[in-house]
Amino acid sequence: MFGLPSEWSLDVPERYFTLENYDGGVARWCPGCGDFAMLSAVQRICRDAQVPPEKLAMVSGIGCSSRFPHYMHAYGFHGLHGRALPVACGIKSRRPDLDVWVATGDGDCCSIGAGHWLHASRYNMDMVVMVFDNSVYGLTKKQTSPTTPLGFSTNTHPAGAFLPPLDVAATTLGFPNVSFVARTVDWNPVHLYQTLVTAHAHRGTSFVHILQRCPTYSADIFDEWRKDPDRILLLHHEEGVPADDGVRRTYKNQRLHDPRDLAAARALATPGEQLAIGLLYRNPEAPRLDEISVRGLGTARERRLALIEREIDRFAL
Amino acid sequence: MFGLPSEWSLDVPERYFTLENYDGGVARWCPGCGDFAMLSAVQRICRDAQVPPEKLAMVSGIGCSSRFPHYMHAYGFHGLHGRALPVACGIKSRRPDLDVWVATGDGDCCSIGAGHWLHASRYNMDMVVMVFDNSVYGLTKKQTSPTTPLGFSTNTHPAGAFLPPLDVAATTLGFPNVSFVARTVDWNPVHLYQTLVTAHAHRGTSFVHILQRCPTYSADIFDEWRKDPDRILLLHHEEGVPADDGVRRTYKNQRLHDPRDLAAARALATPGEQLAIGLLYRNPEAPRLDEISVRGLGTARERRLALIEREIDRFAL
Amino acid sequence: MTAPPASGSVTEPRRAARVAVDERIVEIVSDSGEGAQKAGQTFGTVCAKLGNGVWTVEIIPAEIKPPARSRAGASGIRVRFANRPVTNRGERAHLAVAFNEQVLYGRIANGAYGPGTVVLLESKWADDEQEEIRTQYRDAVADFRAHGLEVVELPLEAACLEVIPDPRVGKNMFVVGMLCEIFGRDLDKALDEVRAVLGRKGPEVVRLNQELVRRGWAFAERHVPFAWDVAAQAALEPQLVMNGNQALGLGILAAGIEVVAMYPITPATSVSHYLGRALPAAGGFLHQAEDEIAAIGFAIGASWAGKTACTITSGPGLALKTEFIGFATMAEIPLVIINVQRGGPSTGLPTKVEQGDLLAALYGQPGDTPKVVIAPATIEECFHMVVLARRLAEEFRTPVMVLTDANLATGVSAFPRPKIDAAWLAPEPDRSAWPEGVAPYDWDAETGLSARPIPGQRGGEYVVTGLAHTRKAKVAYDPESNQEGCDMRSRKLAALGRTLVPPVPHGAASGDLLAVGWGSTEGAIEEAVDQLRAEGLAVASLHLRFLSPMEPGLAEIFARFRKVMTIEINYSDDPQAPLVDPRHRRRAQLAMLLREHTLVDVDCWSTVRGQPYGPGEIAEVLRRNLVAPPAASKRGAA
Amino acid sequence: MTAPPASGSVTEPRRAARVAVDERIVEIVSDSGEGAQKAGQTFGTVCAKLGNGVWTVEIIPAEIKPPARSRAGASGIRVRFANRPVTNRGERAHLAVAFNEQVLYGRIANGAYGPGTVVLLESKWADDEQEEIRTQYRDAVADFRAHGLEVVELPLEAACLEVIPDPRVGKNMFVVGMLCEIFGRDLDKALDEVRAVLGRKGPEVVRLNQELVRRGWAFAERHVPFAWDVAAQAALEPQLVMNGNQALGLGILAAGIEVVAMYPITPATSVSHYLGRALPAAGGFLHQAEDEIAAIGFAIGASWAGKTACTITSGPGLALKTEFIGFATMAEIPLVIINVQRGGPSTGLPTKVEQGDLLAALYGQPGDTPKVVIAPATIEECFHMVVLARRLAEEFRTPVMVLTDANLATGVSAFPRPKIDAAWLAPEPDRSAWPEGVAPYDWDAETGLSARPIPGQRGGEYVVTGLAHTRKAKVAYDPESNQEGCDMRSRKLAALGRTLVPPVPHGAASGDLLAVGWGSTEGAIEEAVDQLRAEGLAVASLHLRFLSPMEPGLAEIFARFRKVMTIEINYSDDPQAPLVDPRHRRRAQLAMLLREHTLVDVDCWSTVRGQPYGPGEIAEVLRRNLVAPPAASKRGAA
Ligand SMILES: Cc1ncc(C[n+]2csc(CCOP(=O)(O)OP(=O)(O)O)c2C)c(N)n1
Ligand SMILES: Cc1ncc(C[n+]2csc(CCOP(=O)(O)OP(=O)(O)O)c2C)c(N)n1
Ligand code: SF4
Ligand code: SF4
Ligand SMILES: [Mg+2]
Ligand SMILES: [Mg+2]
Repeated sequence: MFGLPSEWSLDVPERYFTLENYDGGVARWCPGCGDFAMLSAVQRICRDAQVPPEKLAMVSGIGCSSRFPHYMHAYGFHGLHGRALPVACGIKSRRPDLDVWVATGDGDCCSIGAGHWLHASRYNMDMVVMVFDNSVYGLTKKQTSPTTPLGFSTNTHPAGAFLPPLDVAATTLGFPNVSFVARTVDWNPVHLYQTLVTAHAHRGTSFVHILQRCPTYSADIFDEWRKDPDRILLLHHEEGVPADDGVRRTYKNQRLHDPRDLAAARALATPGEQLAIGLLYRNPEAPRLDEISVRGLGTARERRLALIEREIDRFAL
Repeated sequence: MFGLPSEWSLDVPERYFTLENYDGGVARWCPGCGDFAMLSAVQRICRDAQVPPEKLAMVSGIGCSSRFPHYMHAYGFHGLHGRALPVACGIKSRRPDLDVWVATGDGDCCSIGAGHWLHASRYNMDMVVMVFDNSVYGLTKKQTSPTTPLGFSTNTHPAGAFLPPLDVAATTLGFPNVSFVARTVDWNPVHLYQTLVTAHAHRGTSFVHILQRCPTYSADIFDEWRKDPDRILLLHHEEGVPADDGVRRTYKNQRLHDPRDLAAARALATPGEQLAIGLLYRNPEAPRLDEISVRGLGTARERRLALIEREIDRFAL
Repeated sequence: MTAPPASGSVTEPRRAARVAVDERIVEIVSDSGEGAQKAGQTFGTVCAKLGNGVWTVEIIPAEIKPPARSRAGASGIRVRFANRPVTNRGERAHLAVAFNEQVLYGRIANGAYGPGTVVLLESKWADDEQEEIRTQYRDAVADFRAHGLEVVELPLEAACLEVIPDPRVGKNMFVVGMLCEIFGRDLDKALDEVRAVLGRKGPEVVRLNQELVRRGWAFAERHVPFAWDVAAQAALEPQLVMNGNQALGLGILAAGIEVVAMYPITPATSVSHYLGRALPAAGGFLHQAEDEIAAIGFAIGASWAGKTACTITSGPGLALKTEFIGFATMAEIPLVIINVQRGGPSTGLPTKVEQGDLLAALYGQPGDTPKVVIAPATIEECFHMVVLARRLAEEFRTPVMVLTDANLATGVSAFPRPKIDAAWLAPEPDRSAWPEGVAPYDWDAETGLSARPIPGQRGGEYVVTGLAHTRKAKVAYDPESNQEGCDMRSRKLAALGRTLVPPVPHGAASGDLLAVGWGSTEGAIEEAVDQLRAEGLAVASLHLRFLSPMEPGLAEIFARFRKVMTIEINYSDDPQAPLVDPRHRRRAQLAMLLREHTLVDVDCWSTVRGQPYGPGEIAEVLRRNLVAPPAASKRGAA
Repeated sequence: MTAPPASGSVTEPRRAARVAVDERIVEIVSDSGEGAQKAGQTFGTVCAKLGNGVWTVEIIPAEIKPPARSRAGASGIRVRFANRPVTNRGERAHLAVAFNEQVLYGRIANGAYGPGTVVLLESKWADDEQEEIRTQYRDAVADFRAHGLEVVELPLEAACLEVIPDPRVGKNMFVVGMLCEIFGRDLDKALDEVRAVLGRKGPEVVRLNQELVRRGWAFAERHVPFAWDVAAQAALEPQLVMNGNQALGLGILAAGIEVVAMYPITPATSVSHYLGRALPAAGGFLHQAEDEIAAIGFAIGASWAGKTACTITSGPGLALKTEFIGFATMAEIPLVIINVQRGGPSTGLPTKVEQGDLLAALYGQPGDTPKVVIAPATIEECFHMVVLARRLAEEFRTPVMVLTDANLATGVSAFPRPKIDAAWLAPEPDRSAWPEGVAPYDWDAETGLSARPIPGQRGGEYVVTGLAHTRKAKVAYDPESNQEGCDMRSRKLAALGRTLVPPVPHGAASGDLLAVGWGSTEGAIEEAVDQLRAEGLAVASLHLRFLSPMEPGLAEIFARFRKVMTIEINYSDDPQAPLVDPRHRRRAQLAMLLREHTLVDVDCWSTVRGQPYGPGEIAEVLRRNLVAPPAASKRGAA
């Protein structure tokens, strides 16, 4: 068609998706909210991978970050606080054709959702889990979250958070059957994009810990990392998150880290003097529950009827 | 009195507790159940420490193991499945005088209770948490638990468990603010006793992973360790679980392990060729929420009334 | 009558002639692990195959391995069989076979036996080496006799010893042989059954057990001084025999449900034990989730993605699912929720029966959550109502709750083999493009119904949410959108309600007393009504299967009776209790619904003893509640 | 009248004389972050201090930072004040001050304004540099006028510019000055209030804001063509002013509750914001748990250990607590559960009002869970009912649920300062030895009451369990133990119920129509009844505070009225809706309870628009529902 050689036309996909095809309308986060960055990164990834919008399942819990699905043109599931992961697993269980993404907050995932967080890691079904960590409860207007820094004042702990924060990436690395953990920051869109691309390419549950700015309730909380890029440690490896020149120029502090090395990943994960970003860990061999859950899918109707009849006959008098 | 020198009589406590004082009646576990071992170990520890029965709070969830409180003469809280830890924290929050013990199963703690498990580690309130790991759901008659070995056949997974098991000790070591993790086995009563004594002495949440035999539903599951004591690695250290000669003779395979070394603890925790027992990790400096929650306790009535009046006055027109 | 046993010579007739009776209730009780349940099931199956109506109920101890010879440790089975269909456990047993005397105490306390019950009791304890046990045994036997039980002491284990070295695990089949002889059942049928049940354990096991059956037969012939005959008529249609939980599991298969997500909880777990094997075998997936919340979340995810799923639970698990049930109602996600009710509140009585979750099913969620709630009354209906539930869930885009109970769960009975209809299977999710311009909640103003886009359908992209939303699934906080959504969801129940037909009373069309029930009590209530009608009383019963929406025509039916009362297994204040009067009485759950619904002064009788009701007990209650005819009552009025 | 403003010279009288009125409703609306709420609170406090009855309600946008000038973004406050006590938001506003025209659209859609409402509108948009904005502004003003609003365009920001460089954050105090002038309030009082509110921000901030107030006063004198007077009479007793959530928090302090465990959820969270500071200050501990289940578990643990605790939540959180509420009821653990109801079902309308959790509170748990449920009707009662709840919880050894709603939570009003009674404080846990021979559940057969051993009490050792148990707290699966436990727990409600006195209707003692309500609607319903009574109609209202046990004497009261109906903010089928008829109508929640309870044909009117009711709207409903007197109705009957 259009005078192209016939072999070429085979390469032309039936539909071509532009960014607009993933646009779900005006996103209603506060001005300057880090969540916008993730939205455009994911839209770009979908466009680049040419995922048809109807094949996307964007799942979330409740929180500012969990508004994410509303701003994508895609199938979306804006569920209950803390419960995004069980829903996402249920979706994936019998719909391997769907591209499942989860948007969850530090409260949603690590506080009320903590049990599911650990178990989703065990199940290791194929999906990308973006943990938007603004270190505070945003939607409910500034309460302490498990990632709130010690001493940071919130409405429930005006005298400062009582306990040291948990680190999302470090904690995930301790979970059973963990197969992919990366960390990135909302304020470096290139690294964010590349990290999510890497996560998306992984088959299994890819946890991405994203430091997300919340100018409204936790402004300046990441200033130590933002204002001093030298305190960021850029992980690189041929199997890791590819870092382009710009990113390498910004983050001069770099370390070669083999993402198969779990012990090293754990040592690197906990932020201290430095904050490591990039791929911390990846194990492509970790067993996946979705490989088991799909068994029997597409069994023909007649065959199913026959199987059911056989089951019933077991109870015949 | 009784002709003793007067200094001596000061040393005679007003009440002396024998094992019988902690006896809550006939324990109704199956013959050969490992739970009996923990019961007598705890009773001995209470006797040795002369804890008045009315100062004991034995908390549990639901499961065979969670029947524990019923068999102790003590205050007991046999609560809801998976929810022992929040209850125990609530008890401890304003009753520092109570000696809180938690008995929980691998399902109770690691499946339905997983979120609380992680957060109890964060809170690090002073209590002993005994995780009775028989690698199966006992009370409900043999379903898969998160610690069930891969391929082990249960009533819900007759063709064998789908996923590799999580290890209780290893997973706990990945939790935020973890302050004490040890492992022991029900079939070595001396090591069991000494491990629990060490846990009891620690101020903070002491997680003790106990391999517990369930002859009814997971018989032989620990045979590899039981039949071949050389596959057990006995951890020792001056700050660790003290091991007496008998234990040292049984478990010839020994390793000096500094319980302050978290990375080494993690490397040792996951069972492979060997199963490490003893104190894996201890951090006496981890912050404790119960040190904060008790603030204001015992404020005199008049002072409290005055404080309340002051608060009310803030709203005066 | 059948051929004499292969072994064992014909002896002197040692008893009166075989007595023909309409029905018999037999129990086998023992310490747990002695195979009493297997024996009862085998004998029950033999009876069912011959064409008796049969109902079996397991007797389950509270502990997993209670100590031997303990009162609370009674483990066993009750088999009620008759010359007509049997729908409930009946009353006192006619015959009990017991492997020790202590377990009988538990059953006597439960009211299972009384004067006239014959007990065939293992006698070896009389000579036990421990004096304590010998004394216990003698005392108990004297005790039982004093209470009117007819105790026949028999050396059962000793008789088995001739065949097997450890009779503890073999005497159960010996008892099957005895029972077959006592009731004149075909010995070959029993031997066939042994082969069917034990076949996979190898020929030697089968041979030994068949030999035990034969020995039991011979033993009974010689030592049991009575014999009964319960006439049977072979069924014309093929029959299935199973318990209610297996029927639910089969219903799930027949409904074409591919995903079941659950967390173990008594007495619902055995559905998943069945499905653990059968669901994958039929091409589906059973997910044992980390907890009940995750289980329903997983099921909702699968449902939303086009594979209408099922979650199964009981009381405490239902409580945990509360939030997600509200979500599924709000977001209009089809879902089948099976709740096998147990004794409550809280952890309560895990293995016992109660019908205490009706109001929680209807009203447990904060806010308005109109959903469909149905309750099977029989084991057969356990099967069919799952099929129905899936279809209602999809048609009405809503969760459907199926309420069964521990009584149905463990009761075993036969019913006609359903002819599986391909139309019962859930259709494959629609993969065609979504029609342009149609909103994701394209509510029909009359019925509230709408079709739903399924992920993968091009052009149907929308975001499902539990927040208030418009037809376009957009979050909306304006006043009208929420009102419209609530209206539309409620309207669906009205639409479904309009399709229902009024239930038909059993018994008198009008009269003095109408007993209303729901769920597993139907058989017992109707049998009670039949008894009273045989006495000439003008009573009837009405059994409800739809609780939400409520079945139509109730007020009209109630109006035909002088008094209406519910019979339920849940809590109500005893009207005689201190401080209780009609104005301050907490009533049984269905009674509350019916009062609100009809404004008729519906009374109730209910208990929370964890026991299924027998017909005699119900008949007694109804008799007590018969209102005196108007003439008499006028005199009584002030 | 007061002294003229310090700055600003006296100008020509520019308006008609000050008009005396009984009440006024004023709104200040703006984009969020412009300080409208602070302005309204300041003005409201000035009025309250003078002795007006005042009720203020926040206007909250759905998003945290909605875009500027958006219709859904209206943020602000309503202040209703009168020459008598005010108990509700009232009807249409008389006066609105708006910082842009777009936010007005949202309020108009909500029915907040109508013909006659005067709008003082920031006029700077007329000259905005963006043409689009200029057009929007002009169109809107024309639109408003066409709909009967009286729009007065005023250069508010421009006037502020004389004092501060960025009027966005200062004009709110300018408006306070304007309002004080319009209503002839004492300027000094306003200046004092500014100092009280802003004092901790330093003298410069105070000075600037006071200057803004003065300028606003002068500006209004010059530019606002009307003035009103709402008479005030200073209260004799000292008064407190606060919102309902603060009142709950203070109640917690005054009840001596030491432990509050919660998880943030709108609209309950602000209670914990208050307690985050105040509870530690009073010597207690606020635990923000990892989720709602852990929160109630923590509270139950503390309660069991002798420190009766409180957990606070709203709809979805209540759902998650279902299992533990059942446990606390079963195990008889005192506990105060505060549920600040929001719009439901599911996530629903988080910031909006609904009374949709009544049935879930009563019946949400599987099995029978008799508990106490009470509902404050006013902000003052929010305080006192927490104190009551703690005492009931301990006396009756049970969870007590306090149901408030988003309307009480954010409404602000004044009430007499309670005199704190030392007896309100929870006593220290008993440390004496437990009396020998007394069972841990030593149920009194008449009342079900029993004292509880507290850990630390020597000799009281027992194991609390959610399983069925005996008086000795021993797990028991026998039939009678469970029945006894259920009886005893239910008996407690009967015992409490017997101590209650019948509620007293407001208005006519008998007549044509009785409106029954509960919770936050009391003020609006009574005001509606007063209106109708002033018109000579025989109507009354009845407001319930105890929902479980139900208040006594209702049937007798209902019998005195020709028609009884509830007014509730929750869902009921519109009787006119398709497919709905009286037999198939899903009714409002209290109406269901009352019908069951009294068998009176209680009707209902309810909506789920997320809005509190105004008295006019209720009066309209009642008028429509007035039953024609018998003579007339006879003619109408078929
Ligand atoms: C069951 C339940 N509990 C509580 C809430 C209230 N709630 C909504 S979002 C949220 C926390 C949000 O914090 P986070 O997950 O970190 O997301 P963020 O808003 O910061 O992106 C809470 C507590 C709820 N909606 N449901
Ligand atoms: C909410 C709830 N869900 C499920 C159950 C049923 N249940 C009781 S114990 C148990 C699991 C027991 O396993 P585990 O914790 O390992 O203890 P064990 O019996 O092996 O000692 C389950 C699923 C319950 N009681 N409550
Ligand atoms: S509150 Fe914070 S996280 Fe939420 S939208 Fe605003 S900036 Fe983003
Ligand atoms: S089932 Fe297993 S864990 Fe439970 S009591 Fe028996 S042996 Fe112990
Ligand atoms: Mg957050
Ligand atoms: Mg276990």
